[in-house]
Amino acid sequence: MITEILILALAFLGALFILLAAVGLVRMPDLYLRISVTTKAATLGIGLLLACAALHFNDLAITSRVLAIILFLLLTAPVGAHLLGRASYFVNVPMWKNSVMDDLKGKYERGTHKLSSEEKTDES
Amino acid sequence: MNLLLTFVWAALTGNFDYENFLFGFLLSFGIMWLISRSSGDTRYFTLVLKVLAFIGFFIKELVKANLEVAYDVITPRFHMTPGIVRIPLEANTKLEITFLANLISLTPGTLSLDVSDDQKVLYVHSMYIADKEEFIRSIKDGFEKRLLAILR
Amino acid sequence: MEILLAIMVGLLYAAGLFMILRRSLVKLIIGLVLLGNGANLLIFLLGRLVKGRPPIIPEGSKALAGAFADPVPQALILTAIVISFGLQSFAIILIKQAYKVVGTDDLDEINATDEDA
Amino acid sequence: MLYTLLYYAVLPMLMISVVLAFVRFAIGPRLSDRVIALDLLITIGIGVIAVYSIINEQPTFLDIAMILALIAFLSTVAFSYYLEKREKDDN
Amino acid sequence: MLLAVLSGFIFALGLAAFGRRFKGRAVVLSALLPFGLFAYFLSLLPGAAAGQPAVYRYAWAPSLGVELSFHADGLGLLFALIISGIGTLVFLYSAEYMKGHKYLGRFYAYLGAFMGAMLGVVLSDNILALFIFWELTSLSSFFLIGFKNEEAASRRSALTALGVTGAGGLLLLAGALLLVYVTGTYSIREMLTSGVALPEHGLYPAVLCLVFGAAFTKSAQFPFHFWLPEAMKAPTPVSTYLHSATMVKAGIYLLMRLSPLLSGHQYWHATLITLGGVTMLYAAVHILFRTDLKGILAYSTVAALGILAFLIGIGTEAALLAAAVFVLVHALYKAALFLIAGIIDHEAGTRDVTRLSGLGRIMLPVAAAGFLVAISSAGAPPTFGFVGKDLIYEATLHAGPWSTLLTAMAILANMLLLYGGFVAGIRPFAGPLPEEFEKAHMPGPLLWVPPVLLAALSLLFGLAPQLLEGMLARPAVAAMVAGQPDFHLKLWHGFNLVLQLSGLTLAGGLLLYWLFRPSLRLERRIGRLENISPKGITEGLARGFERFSGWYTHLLQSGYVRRYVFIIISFLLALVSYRIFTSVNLYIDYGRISSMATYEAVILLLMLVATLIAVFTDSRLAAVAAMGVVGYSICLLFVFYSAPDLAMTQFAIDTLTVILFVLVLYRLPKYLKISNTRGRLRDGALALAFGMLITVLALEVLNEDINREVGNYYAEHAYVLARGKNIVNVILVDFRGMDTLVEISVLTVAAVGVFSLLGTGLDIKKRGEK
Amino acid sequence: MNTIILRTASNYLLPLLLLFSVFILLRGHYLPGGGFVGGLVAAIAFVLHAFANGLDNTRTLLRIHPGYFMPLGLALSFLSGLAPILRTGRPFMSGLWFDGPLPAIGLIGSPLFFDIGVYFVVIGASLTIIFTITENA
Amino acid sequence: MTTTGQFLFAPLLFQFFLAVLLLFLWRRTDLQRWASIFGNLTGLGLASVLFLRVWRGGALSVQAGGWEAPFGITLVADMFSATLVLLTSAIGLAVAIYSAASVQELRLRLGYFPILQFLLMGLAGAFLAGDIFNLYVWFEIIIISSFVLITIGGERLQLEGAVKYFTINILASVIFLTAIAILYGLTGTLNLADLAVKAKDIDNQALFSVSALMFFAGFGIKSAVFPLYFWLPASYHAPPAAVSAVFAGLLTKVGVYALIRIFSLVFTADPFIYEFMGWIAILTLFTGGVGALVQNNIRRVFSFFIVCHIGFMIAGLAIFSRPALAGAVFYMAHDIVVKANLFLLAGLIFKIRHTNSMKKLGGLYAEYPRLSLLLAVPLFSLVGIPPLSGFWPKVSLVLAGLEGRHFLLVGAMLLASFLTLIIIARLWAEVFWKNGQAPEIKPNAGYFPDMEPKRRALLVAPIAMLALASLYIGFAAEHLQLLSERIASELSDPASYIRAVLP
Ligand code: NA
Ligand code: NA
Repeated sequence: MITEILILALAFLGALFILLAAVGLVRMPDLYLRISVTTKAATLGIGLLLACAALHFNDLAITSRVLAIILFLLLTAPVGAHLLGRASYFVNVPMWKNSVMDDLKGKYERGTHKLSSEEKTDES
Repeated sequence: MNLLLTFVWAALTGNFDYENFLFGFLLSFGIMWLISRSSGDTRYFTLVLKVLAFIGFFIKELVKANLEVAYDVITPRFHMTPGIVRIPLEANTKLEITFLANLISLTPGTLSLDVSDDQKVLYVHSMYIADKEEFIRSIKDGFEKRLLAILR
Repeated sequence: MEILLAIMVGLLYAAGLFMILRRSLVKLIIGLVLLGNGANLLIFLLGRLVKGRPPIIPEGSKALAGAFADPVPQALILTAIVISFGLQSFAIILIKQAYKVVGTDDLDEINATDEDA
Repeated sequence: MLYTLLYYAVLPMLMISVVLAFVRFAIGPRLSDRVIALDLLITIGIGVIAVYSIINEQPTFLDIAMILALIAFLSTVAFSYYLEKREKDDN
Repeated sequence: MLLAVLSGFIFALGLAAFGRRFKGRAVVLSALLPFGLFAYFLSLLPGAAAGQPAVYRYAWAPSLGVELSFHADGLGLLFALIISGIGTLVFLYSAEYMKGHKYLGRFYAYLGAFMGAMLGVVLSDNILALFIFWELTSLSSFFLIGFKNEEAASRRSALTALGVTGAGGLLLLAGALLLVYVTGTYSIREMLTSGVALPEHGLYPAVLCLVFGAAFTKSAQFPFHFWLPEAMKAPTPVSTYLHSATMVKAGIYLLMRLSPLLSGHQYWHATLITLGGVTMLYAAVHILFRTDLKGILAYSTVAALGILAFLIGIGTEAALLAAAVFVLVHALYKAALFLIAGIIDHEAGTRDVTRLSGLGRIMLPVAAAGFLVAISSAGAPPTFGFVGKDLIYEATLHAGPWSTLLTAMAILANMLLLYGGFVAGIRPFAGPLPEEFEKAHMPGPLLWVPPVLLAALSLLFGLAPQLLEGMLARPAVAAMVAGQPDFHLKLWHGFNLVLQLSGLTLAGGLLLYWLFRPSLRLERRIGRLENISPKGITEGLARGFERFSGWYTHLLQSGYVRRYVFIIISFLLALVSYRIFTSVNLYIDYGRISSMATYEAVILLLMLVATLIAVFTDSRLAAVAAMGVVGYSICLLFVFYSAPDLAMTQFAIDTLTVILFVLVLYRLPKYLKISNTRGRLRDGALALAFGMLITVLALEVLNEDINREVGNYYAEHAYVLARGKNIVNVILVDFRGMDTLVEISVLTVAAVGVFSLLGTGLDIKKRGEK
Repeated sequence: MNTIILRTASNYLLPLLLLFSVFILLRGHYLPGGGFVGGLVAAIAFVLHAFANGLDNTRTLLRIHPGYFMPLGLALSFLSGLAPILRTGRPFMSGLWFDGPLPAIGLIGSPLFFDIGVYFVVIGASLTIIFTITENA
Repeated sequence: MTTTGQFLFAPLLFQFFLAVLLLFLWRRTDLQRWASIFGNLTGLGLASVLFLRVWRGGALSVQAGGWEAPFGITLVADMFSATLVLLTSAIGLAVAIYSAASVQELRLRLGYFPILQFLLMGLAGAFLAGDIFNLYVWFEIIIISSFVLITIGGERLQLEGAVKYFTINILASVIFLTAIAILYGLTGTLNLADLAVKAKDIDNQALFSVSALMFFAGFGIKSAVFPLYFWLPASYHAPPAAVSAVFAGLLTKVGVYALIRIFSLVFTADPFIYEFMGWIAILTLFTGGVGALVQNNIRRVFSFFIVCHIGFMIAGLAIFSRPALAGAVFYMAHDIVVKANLFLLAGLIFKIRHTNSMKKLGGLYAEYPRLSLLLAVPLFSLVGIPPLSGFWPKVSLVLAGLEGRHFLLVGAMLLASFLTLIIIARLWAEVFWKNGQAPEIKPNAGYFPDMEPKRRALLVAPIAMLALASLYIGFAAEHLQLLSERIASELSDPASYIRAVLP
């Protein structure tokens, strides 16, 4: 009974985080913000839902499988977010109009995508 | 690494028998042999356990930040001040940088965009940059410091 | 459910066909992919739908009893999926190469082979 | 109770998320938006499968979730590759 | 007898192999072959006359009804003797005429094959075998007419001849098979004796049309005659052999042979009399307008063929006798005239009758022969032609109600034939010798002996027609009529009406010869009518058909794939919907429909919208991503409906496909805005209709019970016998492992294909750089 | 793509995915999985590696051209089908099992080898296709 | 399971073995040549043994994996299948020899021989399949191999042709798969013999015959009947001659085979279908013939002839009497040999003159008299000049048509024969008779005149071999007719087939 309540609570929470990510995805004004919001919220939500399954089946094999999935997600989700954000920056996906700064501007070498670490480069 | 993979194998099959471990060991040995030829450094996962511990800490952070963002998402007006920030790095190995960057990405509201080619600077997109210096410090003192403590 | 799925299958066929009837090579291939999906779903549908009962013999028993999904259509679809993958990859390369050699994505300009020379 | 609540509360929430994510997918406006939406869709799919496996008492479905988790990220990689490469070649 | 018929082919094959050594004396000796055949057929005559003809049977393809069964009765032997006899002379003649020709071996090979084919036609009892040989005559004549194949005109006339006779041949095939179907036998003899009253049969008109079609084309009856004058492009020996004496008579032979079976109905008689009559008059008049020796002879041949058809149409015993005799008469004099024309051409270098004269001073024997055969063709006594013509008038006079008209037609035709014979056989030799021909000289004996021989025979048979009576004429006629024919062949019948008509013919013909001069002007004048002549009309039709073909082909084979797809799907749609709406009882059995959960509805909705996006978006990448969503939705459906393996595979493959697209797409251009609204609407309508069809089909199938025998067997035996628990996997690797083995081969080939397709690109690039 | 984050991650993902692919392959006879999916996952692992490290590095890693996996797999499947004919004279592709299960792998029989053949063909084919495209793209 | 049944695997597995072997020999193109030639020779031997066994002992069947029908996959060799497998092997050998001499080294290095072998394996498999889904799978290997072969070398013309070939053939596969879905949904079985048995028990016969129409459309595209043929003239002239020869000889025949098989075994109840097929045959005969009339490229002429002459086989199926089926089968055998040879011939002409345009060709007779006579054999066999091979089946077909009172169909057959006659005669006149010019000399172009005698012989040998085969068919027509009649009687009595499969 207690596990059942625990499962329900976790499941509910997980679904809520996912819903949050989805709402964020729709509402956020620019791409980088959308990436920011979704990747983590969803990862957390999924983690919780999977944990429910592990609790429910209460089987070592399944628990280890769930752990493996979570591990994969933690490993891949941020990398995917990073790749997409970076690529989007290359193709000039604009930032929200209220953004306060862009330290990355002008740091990429055109064509090769070499990124410099200089604090101040020629601003244009 | 080999042991880790063996462990993962056992976990996957859900069978911690002696034979299964042996088979998993042989299998991951084979895979390691296949792979290690290309990448030079072999100083991997001796710190596996520390990493797992760190993950525990991280989940706490994750939930906290999530709530923060959730508030902004749900409320009708946006309170955010987003932007891209240049963060100089103390971490210098690839593994350290990758870990740091991924953890930053996983934390809500921040996203690692890229690492400079000389591996000295990390560019991060963040939702809340009230004060740039303050933000940089929170990253360096929070994540980077803890992470390096574990990894070094 | 069957009715809606049948309509969906019909729609996939329609969409695939419509894409094939366009002039762009890329659309042609997308159309073929959609058609293939439609055909697979059709096999699935006509093998009759059974919810939540995969054809896997549970641990401890020697045969499957009660209601279970028909494994035959599943095996057929699996084969068909893999085959379509092979064909589609080849198709994708074909359009790439055709574009490179012929210089157009416009199917209407690929008609030299029907002209007598 | 577990079944009912999962079925009538959790699953619908996930479905609303699916719809929302898909709205982003449909309106775009850029490819990147679609990719991130796609990524979220798959992630939600993992969740749906997890819930579904509990509802139907079929742990085997978690294996599918595992495959999804492993591979989903690859399409994101591919699309990023595309964006970057295309931009590079344009210059 | 098999050897006799096939010897021509064997000879031809031998020449094909050793053609290079075929020159000099060997050529002359080759005439021994037809001569031997001639002798052999002569030896068969007594048997035929005694009513016990030689028979030979060889079952070639009995299950197809084809036997090589030969039957040497009087009619067959009459033709066989003409074929081998004239063949002997033509072989000899050609040895000189074609001397030194580069492809002499080839020429003789064709001739030999032709002779064999012709013998096969006239001796075969099996109607399909007859057809086979018939087609072979067409084919060998194609090669003979086109022998001077470097000349475009020669090739064209070979094609014309093959076209006309080939079409006729196909009609013969149909006709022969229809006869087989109606009479139930392949043997002509059995058909004749089967007692089937064909004229009363419902298919009689069809049979008649087909047989006439075959005979008229082969025997150059109006309006199919035009190929024959064209065929004069062939070397003269060929014209002699094929286009006067033998091949053109194949149609006549066919009519004669089938006459007992098919005659008796007015369709038969009226058609033959009318068309034969028209042919003989039309061609006879044409003689007047020709200046080329061979042209004149060609038209006079057509006219003679018309007379033959006309006689067969009359169909009385007298008429058939006249026809049989006239076949021989004509063969003798016309072959001689052609040979003479060849000599003139050879020696004087021209065949223009307006220029030729006086050659008799140089080549007296030839002139004598010419004179003899000319009067034979004129039907003047004491030649064989006179006998023939008398029989013709005898036949027309007793032809029933129309006899006066028919006789008049025959007289007119004969007058013109006389004119033609004189122009060709006498005119070039009479009168003064112009300067241009002074260098001409007497030809070698191989050239002049054959016509002289033929002329001598014309004279001999004229003086003593009874020589032929018992051995040849009577058995020949016997083959065409019921009962024993009763007649006597004589030169002199007494001073009767027939004789008076002969006199009239001679007088009229001679008058024409004196008064009328062939001229180029006239020839040109008739040339202007070419467009409305049968030849012109046929060529026009052929051109029209070709234009139509081009239009029709390009209409369908437009080069646009999407149009092909459109047609194919429209076809399928029309076909299947016609069947569904006419025969399937449409309904939905709601008892079999399962309820639907909201989440499924959401997934379906997702799929729907994603599909629409994939179709209508302007961005290719968005389309690819949408396609991905469709695939992932399907994957979820598979999860819901108990197909975990499918879900996994679908997902993995969908991802790989998206990757592939993405990797390739960035090299491709953006979508072009090219389709118009109307086209989209039309395609959309078709696509939707097709989709609906599939939906309807699916729903109807779902109304039925499915037999789960196979699936249940697997469920029961997967673990016990195949030792696996995941039944889908067990099916893949065990129960239906064959499929999988082929499937991985498909994958391999696809991969190799990708490799080689792009590999070529690399190689081409490298080559370009170098 | 020139990003150390991806490159580093992929170095860990590759062995993980490969391991996982073998896992999926071997359990296919009992639970969802099998040669197809296993092969696809393995292929995807290498593709990911290639995305991150460049094709040449992945090539060096594989040492042989992935194309050779195909005839190898085909031959394996073929032989496993042929074995029953040679051993017992039963028809092509009849199941031929060793007695008693082997630890960790389960029952060994010709269908298993058949599935392994499938696994290799799928790897070989997918990689050949994707690598060829990548190097020509 | 008797050992004779087991033998059924031999030709098929040998083809597979050879294909894999050739893949292993990837870089050794010199070895591939010989492996392919000797392998196909062996294959021909195995196919002959199979043929003889079936001839003596009747239909054979074997269950892959030993699972009894309808649970496993059945392979069946009745006389029809065995004959076609034999012909496939013969064409395979001819093409292997021809390819060894003619296909460019570049193409060989891209896997030409292995793919060709996979194609031949697919063909043999399709002829032996006793299971409708297994048939689909064999079709797919045929399709994919033919895609690869049609594009191998990657020239513009090839790619353009491939796009059309590809699109429409995939469409055909989808239709085929759709039809299988419906069939399985109705009957729950895939085994052909089992389907034949269960066909009678289906309540909704109307729906069943609708699925038959879907099969007709799917196979109709493969067999290139009107109005589904467009892809064929658009693509068959594009690949190397050796490839076109296999395509021309065998690919469309697989479609015809499938049509004959299912419409004599499974879907026999609906007279509408046969009536409908009659019209299709008429239009196919007409459209193909008319199309060939207006072509100038000889390979395109032959392509349209493929379409045209498929009409004869469909006509035989439409009449559906025993003699008609015999005619169709006979025509099929004749057509396989002759069409393959014609495309080899076109390739040879190209090697000699470097063009396939009738306008530009000429003078072959003067220059190569003996070769010309050899080439005349397939040309005039195609026409059906008696007693060459094309003539005999027409006798059966026309007679059967008359007996069934399909007069329009007979008319169409005669018209098609006439058009064939005219077109081939004109082709002969243009290509062989007309004065020709030698082509401009391009160095290293791999010309026939420049070839060493051994290569020449390799090039001409398969043509001669196939010409001999068609001469044999023509002059010993009785043999093939007896065979065709036996096949026809087996086809019109499905019980024997069913007995061979279901115990
Ligand atoms: Na095909
Ligand atoms: Na084909």
